[in-house]
Amino acid sequence: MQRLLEFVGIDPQRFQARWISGSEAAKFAETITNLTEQIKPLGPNRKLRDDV
Amino acid sequence: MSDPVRKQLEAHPLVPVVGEIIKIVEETPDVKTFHVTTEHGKPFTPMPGQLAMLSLLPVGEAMFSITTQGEDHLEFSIKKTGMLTDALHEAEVGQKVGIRGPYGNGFPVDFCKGKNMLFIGGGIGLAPVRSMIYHCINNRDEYGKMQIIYGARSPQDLVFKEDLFENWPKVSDCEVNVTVDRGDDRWDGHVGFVPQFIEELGPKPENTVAIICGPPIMIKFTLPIMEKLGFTDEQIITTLEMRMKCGIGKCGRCNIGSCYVCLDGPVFSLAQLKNMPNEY
Amino acid sequence: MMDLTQKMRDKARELLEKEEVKYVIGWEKGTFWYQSPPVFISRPEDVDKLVWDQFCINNLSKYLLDFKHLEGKIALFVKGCDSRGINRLLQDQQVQRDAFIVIGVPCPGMKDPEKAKGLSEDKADQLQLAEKCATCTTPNPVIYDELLGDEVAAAQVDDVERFARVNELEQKDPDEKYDFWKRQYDKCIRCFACRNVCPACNCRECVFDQAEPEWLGKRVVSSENQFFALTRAMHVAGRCIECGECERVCPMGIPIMSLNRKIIKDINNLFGSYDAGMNLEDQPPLGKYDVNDPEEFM
Amino acid sequence: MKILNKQKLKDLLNSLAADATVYAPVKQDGVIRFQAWNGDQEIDLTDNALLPPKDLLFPQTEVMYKYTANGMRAEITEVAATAEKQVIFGMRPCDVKSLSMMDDVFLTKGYEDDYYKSKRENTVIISLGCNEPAPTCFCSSMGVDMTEAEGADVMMFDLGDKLALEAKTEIGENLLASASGLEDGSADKPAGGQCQLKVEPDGLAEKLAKMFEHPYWEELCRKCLGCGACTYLCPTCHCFDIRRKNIGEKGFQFRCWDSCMFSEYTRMAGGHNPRPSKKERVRNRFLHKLQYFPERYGKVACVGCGRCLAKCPVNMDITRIIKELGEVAINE
Repeated sequence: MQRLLEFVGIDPQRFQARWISGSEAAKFAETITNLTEQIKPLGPNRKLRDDV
Repeated sequence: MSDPVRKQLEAHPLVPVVGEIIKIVEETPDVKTFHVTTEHGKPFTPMPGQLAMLSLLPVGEAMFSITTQGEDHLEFSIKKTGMLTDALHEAEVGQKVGIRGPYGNGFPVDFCKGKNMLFIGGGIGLAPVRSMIYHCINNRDEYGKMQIIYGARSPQDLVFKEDLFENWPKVSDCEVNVTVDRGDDRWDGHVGFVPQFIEELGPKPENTVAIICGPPIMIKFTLPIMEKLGFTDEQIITTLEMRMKCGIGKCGRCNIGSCYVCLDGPVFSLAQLKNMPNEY
Repeated sequence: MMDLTQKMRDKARELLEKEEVKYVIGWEKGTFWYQSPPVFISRPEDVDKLVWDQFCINNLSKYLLDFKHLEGKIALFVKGCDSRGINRLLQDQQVQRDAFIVIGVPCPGMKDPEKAKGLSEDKADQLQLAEKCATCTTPNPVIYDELLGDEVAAAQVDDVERFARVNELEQKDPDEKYDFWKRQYDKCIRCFACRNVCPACNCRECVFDQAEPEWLGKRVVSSENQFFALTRAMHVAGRCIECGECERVCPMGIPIMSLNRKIIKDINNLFGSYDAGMNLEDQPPLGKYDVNDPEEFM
Repeated sequence: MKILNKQKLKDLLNSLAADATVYAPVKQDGVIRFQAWNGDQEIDLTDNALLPPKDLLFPQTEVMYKYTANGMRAEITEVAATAEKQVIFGMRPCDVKSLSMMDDVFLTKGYEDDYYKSKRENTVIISLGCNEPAPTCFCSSMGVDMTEAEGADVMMFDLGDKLALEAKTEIGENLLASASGLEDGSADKPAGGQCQLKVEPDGLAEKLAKMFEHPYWEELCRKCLGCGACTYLCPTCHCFDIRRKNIGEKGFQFRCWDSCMFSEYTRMAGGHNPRPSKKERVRNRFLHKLQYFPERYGKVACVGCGRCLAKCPVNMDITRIIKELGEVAINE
């Protein structure tokens, strides 16, 4: 999926897939924190959006 | 029709007027009757049998028959069958709704004048017929004998119980016959399917118009019995349901042959239906 | 090819006369000389409608789904690519193998009917192969009950050629890629021809048809069109048999196969070389688990 | 009559674009479509556009009104505004003729569709006569005159390196009077081309009225894929769906093209579908064009543009179907 999104011009950093079990709260929080940090500098996404 | 509503619907026939649910009556576990009005009062004065588009703006829009009307409101009896009707059943008094209409041809009131009226309904199918029953009650001297034959799956599935057991039997020269497919401990009325019930009651075809509405399976078995009793195709009138989106004969999906149910229906005589392709 | 046409007719006549099958699905001549659309023959006297020429481009395997509930068998002719569609449907457990008879026809590659428009018939030989046939590696049917004619030699198509369009697009920078695909899918009118022709699109109810919940909005706008494109590509990932029908039938000329081939290329890189629909034994890489699978998402 | 040297086409379009949006056939990514003129596109007048310009009057997706809704509250905040002026440049006579059918649907039988009407009234049509019909064209059988498009404001002819323009209405005259790049002149009107495909639709509607249960439909439907390409490319197909999109409290109601070829088109909330299979849907499409529309509006809903048969993945050919329908025996 990540590769396909990259292929259609979406920054692969904007999409991540992680396998997190329901019991892995810490891993979930860590993943989200990291992802947010990585995404912030990229700015708002303008792709795959409509003009309206 | 109230003037502001008429003007708006003329200018933008596909844009609803915003109205409000002012009363909700629980008829059965899955049927509720909604009383709807607008700030201009009753949005329009439909003929019995006509339809209206009712919407919950964020959920969707669908065509419903107008069950009856009061001085200042319209009534819709709606069974839970999909996303919109589920949402409507969640709604409470005060809920804003969209409404546009009225659509279609109603029951042929002039054709029926002076005749005996036989109403046959099954399940939620009594909802559209009820508008005509009330029309006859309100203009009682213009119509002959009234007979209402109604059936539902079980006693708790009977709609309009107050009408069936209290109001309508009191109307002069009006016979009400109710049956259920399966009774329960408290049910002391008739048990059996509508078609057989009709056969037992044996209504007379002379100078009579029969208005039938119910599930397809009921209609299928009722028609041969009507024929046996001597009713002609012209004497049998029914009202159809089709998927509708626009209500004004443009969007294309409710056609049966070259008829559009929303404009040319939903009321058809059996004679008309037999001339149309069997695709409904 | 004339010879094979006769063999097809004979075979069809035999099957229908012996009442072994109710229908034979093949190709017939269409409106123009460069069209050979599908035909369904149910009477022995109609078998002369069948033809085998350079324009039998339609993949007939998908039609098996229309006959799922037929009492009695059907027979159909398959080219190499079509036969991979049969394996697709069998592997997806959409059809029963004993419900139909497969008659294989080796295929030298079909000509491009779009390029033939407006040409006179005597120019037929100068026509190029259809794009979907130019990089074909399986001209001979891989599953059949009977094979008519002699096998043809498979062209040597290497990955450079097969993924040429993918490689070219991969070189672009992200904004160029996005502009390219946005422009392509802004053309999409959402007629669903690509889905309806695809043997890998065999769900009983397609997500794109579901109104509740409405996964795909019905507005024909950039976001919904691209969502449709990417979702469909992922749904056939690892199952696309590269018959190229989606791209051929697209009235708007969207290069759909570039999306599918991109996924195929990645799957080959990640899970080892795999060609969908080549046989019934190999499981699709995305349909099985192996301890050695790459784990970049863990 | 006015003459335009094709080299000055841009001048003409620029001047037309001064007070209206001009739509002209542009080839982009392999497809000729009507696009808004931005001053710098390659106009392609060779073949007819792949998509008819019906979407300029009846867009594939069109916002109808906006609303806000939250819990019990709901309010319609905005109804789509009236259309702005537009000029359609290079519309073929077949497509111009299709507008008479669209007008029948959207403007007659008791209700006027305000969205369509507003666009229709604000549209000026410059029609391009056809000298060289495509192999798939059969408009001459459907009552189209390739040199005279009834309903066009200006009729235009391709003279090779020049175009001849002739005003047909007052609006057309005013338009040409103020446009640049034109010279006064005269030219012989080129004769229209010849269609290779011919059909004979007369009397078919009456026959079809007796053919609803005919086994022909069972045979015909088999190869159909059930995609909507034919309906979406058809200049006379007009079916639409009404849906909505919610974003938080706000939302809008829109309509979008729909196709009678899709299975969910007639499926009702309870699950009942009066046209459950390919057979009923294919039959409805052809009966609608050839019988129901004539019964309702007095004309066949086909202009012979040939788009459906050019693009159908399985060569469902309406000309062949008309011929076969004319020939099959019916038991009365």
